[in-house]
Amino acid sequence: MTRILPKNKLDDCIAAWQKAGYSVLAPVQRHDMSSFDEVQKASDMALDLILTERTIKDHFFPQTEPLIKYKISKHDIDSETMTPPDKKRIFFGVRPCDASGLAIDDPLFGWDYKDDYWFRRRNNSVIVTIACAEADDFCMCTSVKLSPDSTKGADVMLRPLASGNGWQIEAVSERGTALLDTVSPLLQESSDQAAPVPQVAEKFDVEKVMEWLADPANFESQFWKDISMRCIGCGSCTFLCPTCHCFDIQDEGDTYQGIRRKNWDSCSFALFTMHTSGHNPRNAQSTRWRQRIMHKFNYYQGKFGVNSCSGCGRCTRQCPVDMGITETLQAITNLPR
Amino acid sequence: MSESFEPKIVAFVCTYCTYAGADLAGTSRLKYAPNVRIVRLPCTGRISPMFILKALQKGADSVLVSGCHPGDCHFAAGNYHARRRWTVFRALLAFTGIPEERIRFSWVSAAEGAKFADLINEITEDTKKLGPFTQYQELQKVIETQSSY
Amino acid sequence: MGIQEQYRSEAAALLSSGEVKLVIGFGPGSTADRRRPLFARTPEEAEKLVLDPACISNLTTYLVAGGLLSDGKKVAIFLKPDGIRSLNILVSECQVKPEQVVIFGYAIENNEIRPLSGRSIGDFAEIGSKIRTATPPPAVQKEAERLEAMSPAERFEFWKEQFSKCIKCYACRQACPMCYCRRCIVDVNQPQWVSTSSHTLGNFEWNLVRAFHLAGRCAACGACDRACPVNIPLRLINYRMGKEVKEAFDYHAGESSDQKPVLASFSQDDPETFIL
Amino acid sequence: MAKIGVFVCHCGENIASMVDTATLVRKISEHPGVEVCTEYKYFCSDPGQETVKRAIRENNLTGVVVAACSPRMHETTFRKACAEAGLNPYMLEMANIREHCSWVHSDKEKATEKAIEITRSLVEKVKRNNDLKPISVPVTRRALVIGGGIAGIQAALDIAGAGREVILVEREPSIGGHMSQLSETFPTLDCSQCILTPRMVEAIQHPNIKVLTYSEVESVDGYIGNFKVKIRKKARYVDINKCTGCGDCIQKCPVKKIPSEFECGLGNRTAIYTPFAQAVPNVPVIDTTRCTYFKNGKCKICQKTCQIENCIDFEMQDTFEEYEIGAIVVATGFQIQDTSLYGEYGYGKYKDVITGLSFERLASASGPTSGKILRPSDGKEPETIVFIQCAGSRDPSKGVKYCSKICCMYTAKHAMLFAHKNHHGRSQIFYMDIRAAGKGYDEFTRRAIEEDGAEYLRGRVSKLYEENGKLIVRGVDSLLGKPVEVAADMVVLATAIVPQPDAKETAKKIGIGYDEYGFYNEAHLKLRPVETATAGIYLCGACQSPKDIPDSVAQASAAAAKVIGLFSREQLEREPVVAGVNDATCAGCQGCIMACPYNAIDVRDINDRNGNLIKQVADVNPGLCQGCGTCVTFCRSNSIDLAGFTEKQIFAEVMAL
Repeated sequence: MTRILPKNKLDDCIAAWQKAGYSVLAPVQRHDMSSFDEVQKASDMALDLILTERTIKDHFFPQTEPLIKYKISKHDIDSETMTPPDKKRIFFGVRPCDASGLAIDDPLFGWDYKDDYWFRRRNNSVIVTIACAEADDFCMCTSVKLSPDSTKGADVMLRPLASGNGWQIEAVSERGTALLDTVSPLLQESSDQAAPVPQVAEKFDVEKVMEWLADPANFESQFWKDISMRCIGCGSCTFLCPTCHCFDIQDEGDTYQGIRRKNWDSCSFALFTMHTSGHNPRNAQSTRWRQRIMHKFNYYQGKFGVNSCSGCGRCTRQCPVDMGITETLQAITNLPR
Repeated sequence: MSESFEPKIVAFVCTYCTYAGADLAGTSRLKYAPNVRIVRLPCTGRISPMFILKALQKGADSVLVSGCHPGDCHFAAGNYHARRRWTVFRALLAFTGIPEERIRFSWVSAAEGAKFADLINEITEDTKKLGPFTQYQELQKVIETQSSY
Repeated sequence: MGIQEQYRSEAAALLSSGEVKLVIGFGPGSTADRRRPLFARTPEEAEKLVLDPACISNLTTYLVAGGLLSDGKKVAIFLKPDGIRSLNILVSECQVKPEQVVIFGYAIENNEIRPLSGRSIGDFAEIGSKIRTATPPPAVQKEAERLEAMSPAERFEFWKEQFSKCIKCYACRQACPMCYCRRCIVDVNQPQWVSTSSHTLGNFEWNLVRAFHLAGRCAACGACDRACPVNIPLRLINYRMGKEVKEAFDYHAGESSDQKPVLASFSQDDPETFIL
Repeated sequence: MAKIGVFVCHCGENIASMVDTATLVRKISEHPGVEVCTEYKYFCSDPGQETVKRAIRENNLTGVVVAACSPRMHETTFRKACAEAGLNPYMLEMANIREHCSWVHSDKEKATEKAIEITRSLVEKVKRNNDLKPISVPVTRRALVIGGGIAGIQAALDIAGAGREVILVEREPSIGGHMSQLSETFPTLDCSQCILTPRMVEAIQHPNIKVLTYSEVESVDGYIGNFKVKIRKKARYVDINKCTGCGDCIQKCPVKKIPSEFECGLGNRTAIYTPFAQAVPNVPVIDTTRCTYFKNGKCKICQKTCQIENCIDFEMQDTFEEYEIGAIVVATGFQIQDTSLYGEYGYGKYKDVITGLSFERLASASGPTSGKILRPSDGKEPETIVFIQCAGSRDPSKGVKYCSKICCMYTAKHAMLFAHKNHHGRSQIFYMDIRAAGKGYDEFTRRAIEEDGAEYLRGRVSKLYEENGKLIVRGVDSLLGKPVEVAADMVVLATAIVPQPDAKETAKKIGIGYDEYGFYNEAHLKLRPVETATAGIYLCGACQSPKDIPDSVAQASAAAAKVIGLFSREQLEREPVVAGVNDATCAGCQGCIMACPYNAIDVRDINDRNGNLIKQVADVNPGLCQGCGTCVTFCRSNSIDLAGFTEKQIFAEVMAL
């Protein structure tokens, strides 16, 4: 016997959480785009999506975030730090890859300087993951040693029932346990079986990839030029990636006042490494694509012991020229050794 | 609309015709609404659509773009180029919901001080009727506040 | 011999004779229904070229990629009519020398590939003249009309929602063959006309500037629209700009390669009903 | 760090009465970067300017804003003051708080608020101004005079007399213009030909004047001191260098019944013709629309008659000549209005209703009647002539709004001439007012009335019809308040003076402005009456507005003085408000090149060290650039900018509003 959350209790569940002071965010399809956004009822949710187009990263590390408000006067600049609100949030229906992405990024935002913006939101959030019932051609979680039912990054794990009537529900962290306590009357004990987890084939051998990347001889390999020739240098893969975390600090304002903001930035952009002098150490798209792969599967691993990829496959799924991590890592796997 | 609403109007004008026309309004002591702020450019050809967007961001409720009558451009053809740009930019603004009534274009010659004064009064009155351009100004306010999560 | 095979062998011949240094075409994509750009530098690589109705991208984008044509050597490229139209614009804007481009023209009609005869841009005058009479996709036209029937406030709300999705990844810009600037205006920070932040205001500005810069220069290939990862209906705004230059100035972008840019030219009789 | 000085002028009471200058000074003093802010009664006065200069020196100011009148008024004054204090003169901005603020508002609080905003935004602009240096351009000391009428001839002679080269272009086969058609001229009654012909000859013989007749200006490029003018020399079919002017060809030409334009249709000319006997040059042209050879491919009698080999050349083509020109005088003259639009006057319907210009031909000794006033219909001498003044002028409903200025005088002259030639003749003149301002003019009209019996009837003509060989003119004598009816033998209409029919096209070609009618705009009606808004282009004669001969000649000499003044310098200093290209970011789309109204932008190759082409970029010629900034707005990548109005400056200005 396991505890289940029946589908017909989901509305009550949301209501209970809202009563407990939470905002509930779930996959929604709005304005021709799927993303996580606040919901009021179960019918607002788009839980059947394999994956939302946007990741939940947006709600922890937004695309643009005000940091400091400043006012300029003749002899002074007054500034005021802007902090994210203390708002309790539940992310319901997060896919394991997206949840993993948060866990992958935690060490980055906390290793030297604890990024208050990230952690305040992390600490105020409960991640309710739903194991995948379906995968598509682009899914590659298994290739990065995760799985369609991974609990990494999750506080509560849901597994869809084969009957389709609800989910097996299990707290996988203290925060998760606390959350379930708020709705325990709505949960039932049942022997219903969970739906089978989809088979996601391994598309590349990540060990072999890491080994190849680690060899300094390959840094200047022609391989990078050939594989990235198609890349048009947009930031779509990085901005839709659940783990990409580069940002830029910009001051925006007029003569009298302004706001210092933290904005997403992308290693795909030529300007990312452009020096004031005009010199650009990554002066070709191939070096930028190499940086992205190296960062994810070499540098990050070296610093934090984990690869900066959770296998969601969005990079390929949304790429205007059908590139992506999978193709590159497949190619590296298949390189003659 | 509240009685006290005083619209902010930004005018981008060429120095040879409309700026001079505004000067003439001054020397003729014609009275007009104090709501307009004039930005002087050498020619309408120099007036970039970006100016209009920035004026809106800075809270302009209406924008006026004005220069020499066709054929009278001090720079021979600057106003003809400008006219094309305006046609296109205006269509773009209209299509994205920025009301045409808020972005006005005119030819005011150096001799048309009265036309300038009348025009400013007319735009001020019209803008008072339209009310503040809150829809756009709201976007600026959003920037200044922290996200709700 | 099918058209795919014919073009493959012609491409291989051009490469082996050294007439072209590169063939830009299509190869198999990551899934059965995807085709991806393929760059063939050898006759062997040319054998991997694919041409079928899934080859919908506008490859001219790659012609203006940094320095490709600066050595004066020739490049062959697979182009649909919209690509030919883009090429016309690029030639008229001095970005591509027509003699450097060998065209493998094709059209997709009723889910089939039809070859277009001719190999250099001058051979495709007919494609240019067809633009005058071409009708826009009915879905686009209908949606644009729906928007135009709205009140300005409603339209503003529509675009506000659409633009609020924008993440400033600039996929629209990077995918567009006309966005060949070495430095885009959004990357100018002194002064910062377009806020780099992707808040709705910054997104509004970016999208307006992008559309304005493409007015009279858009070949309606749809690359930006397809590239947008957050599904902003850029096609609508491009269509509206195209319609404006057509109706106001009888201008049809990409009609020929010696066209004058619409915003760098004028007629004394241009309409001005809106000017007070 | 910017150290800006702001100087708030009271302009006596002009500003201070409507703008609270104390508040303005206080607010601006608080603005970042403002080092000094003071107010004074008149900053344009000597002590005022001294204050500015002292402040610049004592505070090492990096920029100055004078909040006062329009920059059009005193920008030059304060730029000079800045320069004298060691500050680059372009580090100055004028905040116009007078014309644009105190004079046009009546709410002091709002006007003050506006003045603060205007000043602030210019402080932000001036912070971003750059040191600019005036641009020197060479002056080509050769003038082009367009139009070979009396005005053009006079201007050409004056310029040539000062030792400068002149190209005089006339589109008709001969110079002389309308003046050559006139009989005697008011108020002295000298014969027009007698005073004009020597001038025509002087012009063509002058070593400094190159007369190009039967030629038209094709295009004008460039700018003051450096115009490039292309001239189309229309094919005459007669070699101007070979022709001796014997006139045999004209004698023999079989096509003889072509109404002569010069004679207003009252006489005929041949297909190969000179417009009039004293034509300068005395070289005929072939009218290809009438010539039998050109129509039917056969004839060539003129060629056979001509004793000079290859002088008449039927294969001749239009040719083009290009000249480097430093200044242009436009003297394209006028036309008379087509009077057929007045149906009630019967012009075109009745042969004996003629225009004033036709009357000139009748009265001219060299005219079709050898100076006898005869009716065109039957060649009889008229007894009674009715003159109708303002036949088109001062009539907003059908004609033109303005006064044609010369008609009062020439009508009086016509009446006088008629009286002199026909002692029993009666002249009856319908008029609105007699406008006879000018030296000897009023005396002249009095003489017409008192000595030569001209009868003036104040009123307008409502109807004109023919009855028993007489023209019955009905009108109202508004002084008597009674209808009048006159049986006339001839009616002369004082038709309106209008611009040349192609005046607007010509203006566009040359690059000057024109009014609603097509008369050319002077830069300032009172203070710069012979200059146009385009530097280096001047006006004289009736192309600017209707004028008589004395005024045309005076204006021609004035225009010539301007040209001579310009030509007194080898170099011209120009405002450094010019565009410049950022090579690094220019994408080479060449849109700016196409957009530039002055062809001031060219392509420049950027090569690597080995001479291989990397890319092509736009390149502005600062000598040609006039600083309109059209290119800046066109440039999508912001790779071209305009000194004095840079993107940074305007951005700051707008963002400070």
